[in-house]
Amino acid sequence: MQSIIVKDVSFSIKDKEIIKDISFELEEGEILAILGPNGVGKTTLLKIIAGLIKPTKGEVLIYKNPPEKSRKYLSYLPANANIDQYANVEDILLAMLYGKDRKFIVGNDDIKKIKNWYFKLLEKNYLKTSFNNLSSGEQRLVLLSGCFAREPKIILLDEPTAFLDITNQAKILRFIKEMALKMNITVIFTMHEIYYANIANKVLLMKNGKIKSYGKPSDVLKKDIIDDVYKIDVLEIPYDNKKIFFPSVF
Amino acid sequence: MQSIIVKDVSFSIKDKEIIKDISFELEEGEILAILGPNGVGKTTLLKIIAGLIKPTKGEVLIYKNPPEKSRKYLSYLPANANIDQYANVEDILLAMLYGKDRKFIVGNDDIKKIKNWYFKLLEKNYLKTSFNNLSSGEQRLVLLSGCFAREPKIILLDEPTAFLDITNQAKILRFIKEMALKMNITVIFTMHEIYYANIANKVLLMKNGKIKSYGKPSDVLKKDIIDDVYKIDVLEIPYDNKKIFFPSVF
Amino acid sequence: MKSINKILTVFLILLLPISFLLSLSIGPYSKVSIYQVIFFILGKNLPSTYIDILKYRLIRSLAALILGIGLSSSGLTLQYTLKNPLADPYLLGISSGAIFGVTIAMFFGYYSFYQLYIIALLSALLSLGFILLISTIFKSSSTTIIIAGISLSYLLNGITTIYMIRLGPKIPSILFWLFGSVAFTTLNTLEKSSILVIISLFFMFYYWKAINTLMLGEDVAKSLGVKVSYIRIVSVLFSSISTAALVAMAGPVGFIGLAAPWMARLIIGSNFGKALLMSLLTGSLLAIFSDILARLVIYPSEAPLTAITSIFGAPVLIYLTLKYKGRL
Amino acid sequence: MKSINKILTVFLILLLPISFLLSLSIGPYSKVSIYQVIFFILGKNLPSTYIDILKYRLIRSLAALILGIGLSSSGLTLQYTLKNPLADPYLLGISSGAIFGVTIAMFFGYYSFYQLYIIALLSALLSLGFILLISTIFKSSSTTIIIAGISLSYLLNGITTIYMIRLGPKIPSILFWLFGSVAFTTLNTLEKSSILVIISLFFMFYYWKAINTLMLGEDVAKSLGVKVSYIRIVSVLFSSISTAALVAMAGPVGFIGLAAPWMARLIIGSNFGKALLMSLLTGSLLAIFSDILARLVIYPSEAPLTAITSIFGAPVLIYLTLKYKGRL
Amino acid sequence: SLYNEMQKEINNLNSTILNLNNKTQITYNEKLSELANKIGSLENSINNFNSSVNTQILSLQQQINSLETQSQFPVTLIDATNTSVTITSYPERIVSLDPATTEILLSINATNQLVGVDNDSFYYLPPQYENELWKLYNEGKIINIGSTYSEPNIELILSAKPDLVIGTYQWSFSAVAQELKNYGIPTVLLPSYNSLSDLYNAIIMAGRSTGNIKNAVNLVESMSANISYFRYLINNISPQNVSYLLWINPTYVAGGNTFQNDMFILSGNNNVFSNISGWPIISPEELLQANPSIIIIDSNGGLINETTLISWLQSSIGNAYQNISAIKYNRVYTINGYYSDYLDEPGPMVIYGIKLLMMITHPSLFNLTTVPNNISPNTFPLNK
Ligand SMILES: Nc1ncnc2c1ncn2[C@@H]1O[C@H](COP(=O)(O)OP(=O)(O)OP(=O)(O)O)[C@@H](O)[C@H]1O
Ligand SMILES: Nc1ncnc2c1ncn2[C@@H]1O[C@H](COP(=O)(O)OP(=O)(O)OP(=O)(O)O)[C@@H](O)[C@H]1O
Ligand SMILES: [Mg+2]
Ligand SMILES: [Mg+2]
Repeated sequence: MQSIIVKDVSFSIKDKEIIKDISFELEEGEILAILGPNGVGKTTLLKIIAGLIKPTKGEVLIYKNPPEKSRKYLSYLPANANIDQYANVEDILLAMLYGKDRKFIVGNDDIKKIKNWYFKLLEKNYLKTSFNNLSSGEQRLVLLSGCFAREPKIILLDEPTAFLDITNQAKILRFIKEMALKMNITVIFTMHEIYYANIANKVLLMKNGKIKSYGKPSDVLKKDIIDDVYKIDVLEIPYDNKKIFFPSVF
Repeated sequence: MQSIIVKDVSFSIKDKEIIKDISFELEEGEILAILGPNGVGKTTLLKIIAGLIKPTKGEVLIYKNPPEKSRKYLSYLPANANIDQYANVEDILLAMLYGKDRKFIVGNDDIKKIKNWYFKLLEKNYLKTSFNNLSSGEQRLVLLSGCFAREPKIILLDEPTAFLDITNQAKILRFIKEMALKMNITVIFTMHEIYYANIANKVLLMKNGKIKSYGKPSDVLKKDIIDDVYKIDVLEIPYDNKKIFFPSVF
Repeated sequence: MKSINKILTVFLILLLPISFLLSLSIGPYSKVSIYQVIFFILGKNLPSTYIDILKYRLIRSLAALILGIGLSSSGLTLQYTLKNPLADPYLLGISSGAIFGVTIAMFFGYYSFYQLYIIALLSALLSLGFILLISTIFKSSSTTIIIAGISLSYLLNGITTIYMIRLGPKIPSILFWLFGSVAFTTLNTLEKSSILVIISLFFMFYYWKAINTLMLGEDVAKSLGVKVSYIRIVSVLFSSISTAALVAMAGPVGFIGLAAPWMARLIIGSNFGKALLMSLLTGSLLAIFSDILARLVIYPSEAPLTAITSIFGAPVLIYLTLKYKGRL
Repeated sequence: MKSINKILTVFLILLLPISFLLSLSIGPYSKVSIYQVIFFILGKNLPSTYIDILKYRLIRSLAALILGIGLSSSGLTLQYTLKNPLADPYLLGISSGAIFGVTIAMFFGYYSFYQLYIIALLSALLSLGFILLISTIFKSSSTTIIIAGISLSYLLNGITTIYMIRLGPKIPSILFWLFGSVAFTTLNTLEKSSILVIISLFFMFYYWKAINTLMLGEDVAKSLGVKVSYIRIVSVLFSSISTAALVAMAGPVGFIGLAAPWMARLIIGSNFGKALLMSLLTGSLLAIFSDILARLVIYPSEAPLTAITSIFGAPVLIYLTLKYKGRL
Repeated sequence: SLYNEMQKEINNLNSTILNLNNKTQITYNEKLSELANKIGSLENSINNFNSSVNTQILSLQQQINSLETQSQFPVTLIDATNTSVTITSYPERIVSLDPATTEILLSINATNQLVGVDNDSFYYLPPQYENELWKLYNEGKIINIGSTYSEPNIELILSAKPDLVIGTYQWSFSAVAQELKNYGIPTVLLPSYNSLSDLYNAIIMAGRSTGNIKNAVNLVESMSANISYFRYLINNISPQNVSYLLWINPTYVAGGNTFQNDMFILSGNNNVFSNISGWPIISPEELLQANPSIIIIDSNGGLINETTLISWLQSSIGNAYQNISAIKYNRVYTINGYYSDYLDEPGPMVIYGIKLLMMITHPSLFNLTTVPNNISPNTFPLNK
């Protein structure tokens, strides 16, 4: 069953075309990695799918509905969240349950749920701490645990691995994979670590606001394509029947 | 000549020890990479070196002065900057020149300087655009160009590669290396990409707020040490007489 | 919530009935005191003057209660939705609208209290209409709404001043509208205003979870299914209706709508629901105690309520601010 | 800066001398009009009464000029350093302090204008002292400073009100201190206040680059070598000194200190230095034109300046806000 | 034209008063005949019991008087806020809400009915009234219900158990009326005085509602007689351009549509600021332009005087101030002592105020050769 359909989506601000003619379809439980250089339009595309901005052309359907109607089934992690800095972690997580929690009251089950997810991702208990007293990585983990706690059918993650250490990166990626497989959740994430895109079922590589290549990771993640998109002579290191791509820094 | 001396630095908030007994010394033109898991105290250490917070014990000397007296020679990139969102890029870059620019007026040479660095890092001209209209990566690049434009003697970068695509990651790392070599600038950066730490002269690996290992990249970046610090069975892929470390995600 | 805060909360809850009892017992007419109140409660017969005084104090106390509840909840709601700690219920020109209407009405010879009550209410709602227009038509950000509101408020005050001068310095006739008081609230206006305040409060609680998500930033809130512009408009709407009803009833009593929400947030933290509940407590206590003091400080005259809320509330607020510095 | 803004800037710069000329030409003493002003400039001999009137209007226009400059620069500085678009020069209780002092002085029988000027100045500076104490001793954040300031301001207003009531029918003499006007500025008070305003302005410009870095957030600003707490205190200090001098000279003329900075920021953008320059222009134009209107709208009476700045300034501000919506 | 209007107004009033008198007369006669019967039978018993005749008659006379007044009740009247107020019986416990009302009540001899007055009545009335109030207060006959300048204290009003509350219409007072209505206390709001006819109306209304209509009518008659006399005096004189300053720097003047404006007209003068209503603030330039030939300053209890005026003018418009006729010809007068109350408090005492103004502005009418600049009860006696 198709969970997300993106049809001919374009978006422009004041004559500036930011993304153009993007179409793809995802089945339930599929993972899509959106890759592309800085400023190519990944975040914009994600926001359009989340229904935060309206495309100037085309449409997005989530389980056959426009995104505005599907938000109960949706979690979205922005790259830079604009959180009230004095709020404490528990309040933030409870607020992130909106629409999936008890109405009007804070239920014990809601608190249980957020605690459960919180402790899956973090070790130390910062639930009563101000959000701005956490380290960058901890902040990301808190927000990710909030996204998961919603038990959504669609998860949209803008650079979920940013600021995370390698252990946490692996943990998050494994969670994503697991949830997609076991609970049939559809996941879209953006990322700059090309190798990680291998956990996805499909990869969408963008160039200049358009789709450069779309397909299975093994089809898209090729040196020539990457060289073209990133305008770089990338290092390709085969490992475990996948490829690690690295820029040359030495 | 020693540019940075960190002596027995500890920092705690309300009895909570965040970092403990950290000491090291850097020569002019050296690059130090601070690594460690999330919440280990990397940002805290960097802020102490930048003089933004006072250590509860120990001291930091920058060219023999306390950090407060050395800020003219110092650039600092925070992990999450708290920039006035309606400010435009040019205003932000000019403001970042503070102390290194003309007093009281905005000199043409100042504008030239920031433009010069801006266009070294970014292609498109967003100088008159609001900062919050830029993509995450573009925002990081703008702030990095501001840090470089100060032409400092010390650069402290908190996760400079976060949100950057691989091309820009490489570009920034090469800039760092180049500036350290050619202009004798001392650089400290934090990062989660272990492989990139190889561009540094020294690596400081933290665990629980303390130094786990300190030395040349080749001495510190070893599987057993990393496994211990990150509590993970890391994948070690030798490449080009260095080692790439990856968490296993499959 | 730390245990110290739990104790504080319980203390404040207990303080409310005590304050109410005090409000019934204390007044310039010293023959009616706590004993008479107790006699009355015990069903003893009292002289009719005593009963009149008790009735008067009861209406007045209820007015203070509803005033405290209404203003602090409105202030809190605006502080959350406009994301500005300086937001108070009068920020967007609601009270200026009411006073404007009343001044013009007086200029054209309307003087009956009840007429003026209705005029104040309607003209306050008219200013609200302007703000809603700006908010919806121009799809405004919080800052735009704030600037438009504050400009409207200054504009109306300006015109009011000019008319006030032309009314001549029959100062007493305007003082009520500059200071505010619950001393003239009648059962009639209390009823009407209470209904509006309670309806507004109902909606604030009804939408509390949506308003609460605004702390996550607009994008995240939207992604959770919150219609951010709608919630902003609803918040402005109901906090202003409540404010309009209260201004019409008791004039522009100040400081409660600013201080009580802050007190609540400082004590209880950032969760909107909890802060809203707490603000009902801080607001009503501030209002009731201030009203008691208003009867006493410049005996035999009544002191203007705003003056007392300020003199009594400001030190409390400064103390809380410095104590819970970390929360700001 | 887009070219449309350049044109606007040039237009505003040209408007300033024109407004000044108008201010000299318009007034109730109709024998002195634009012709006499021109004759005077051309060096013709005029009757001494005419010259006296011109002198009076000159002092008044200069007072409006310095008022506009001082209030808008102070407002802008506070808006930047307290990071709140609602900050205005009176936010921290400076004018409340002045009025408090004046009321108490009147209560004890001091009525000489010059005495009151000095008292207003000193008591305004006293409130400033309190704010600085809070800011330095408690190492306060912007929000703490704002809450402390606003509480102080309410507290003082409250006490003032109580005393005002006790002054009874002598209220008219205080009304000036509630509304503000430049009609009663004398060369003596103008001189003293101007000096303080200009000194403050000098420091604002002296520190403009440091204040400007606050847009980068505290951490980055600090890392650049800006002593953030020091700059915050300096900003509060000088904007308040300037405000105190102006309140003592002309009473609490409102809206300019809030609206003129916004107008400047909307027109010119976020650079503090440019906005500060522009705010001098918007502030002085708003003040001078309002003062001219104040002489005319309820002729032959003087209208309170605040009423006119609001009626005249509010529509301009709302227009600019909607036009440059993206900047907010 | 204002003058003519006033005349008409006064005539109207006089006819109403006559009507009222007639009505009163009729009821009076009815009651009297009833009473006459009683007296007749009483006379018999006096003959029968030939003791303490005089005292009996005296007490009966008192009864007659009170019956006479009570026969006027219930009274229903439309007060200044267009509200119909019914006073069911002769009010014995009256609360006054402001000094102006208190002054009227005292001057129509409702003194013994008063049980409460506002705080300001104790401080802002001419001395004889103030003394009277303080005496009543010290004897515990009246209470202080608080200052009208903030809010009348409802609770204290209730505690005085009034059967009538009277004030001058101001909005917060209409709030008081609304409030007291809920406790069954009739509240009458008298017109506030922008003119003398308002004042007459107020006095009559106060008389009717308190059962002192006769005194009220007498008072109005004597006032209008005085006014007629003043009018006769000023018949042939040319009006002076006067300005009355209530405060200097900021300078408040009496404008048009104020009772002071009326007082100027009735004293044969012309208020230079009559074209703006109320009590406006003016600038020095304004004063120069208006150029009054006489300036009268309210000293506010000795706080300001001519020197204040001149130093204010000089500091702003320099020597140009010398062109103001009043200053040039030394016709600036400062009102001191309780004379201020005559000019500031709109009440029956305005008659003295008008006379005072006349004596200052047209001394020749009173055969005065000089007028001191400092006008006080000591320096410038009113009688003569
Ligand atoms: N409101 C706006 N006004 C003008 N330009 C905008 C606006 N929003 C986004 N852009 C531009 O659109 C482009 C795409 O932005 P987007 O954030 O989608 O990039 P991205 O692919 O997520 O980049 P990154 O990898 O850096 O996060 C950028 O060049 C950005 O400057
Ligand atoms: N003001 C504070 N109050 C309490 N705890 C704090 C405060 N500031 C930092 N911490 C704690 O100190 C620890 C170290 O934080 P720091 O930001 O230095 O970590 P980091 O190594 O930079 O982590 P990351 O990789 O996630 O950026 C964290 O656990 C954080 O929660
Ligand atoms: Mg992005
Ligand atoms: Mg960090």
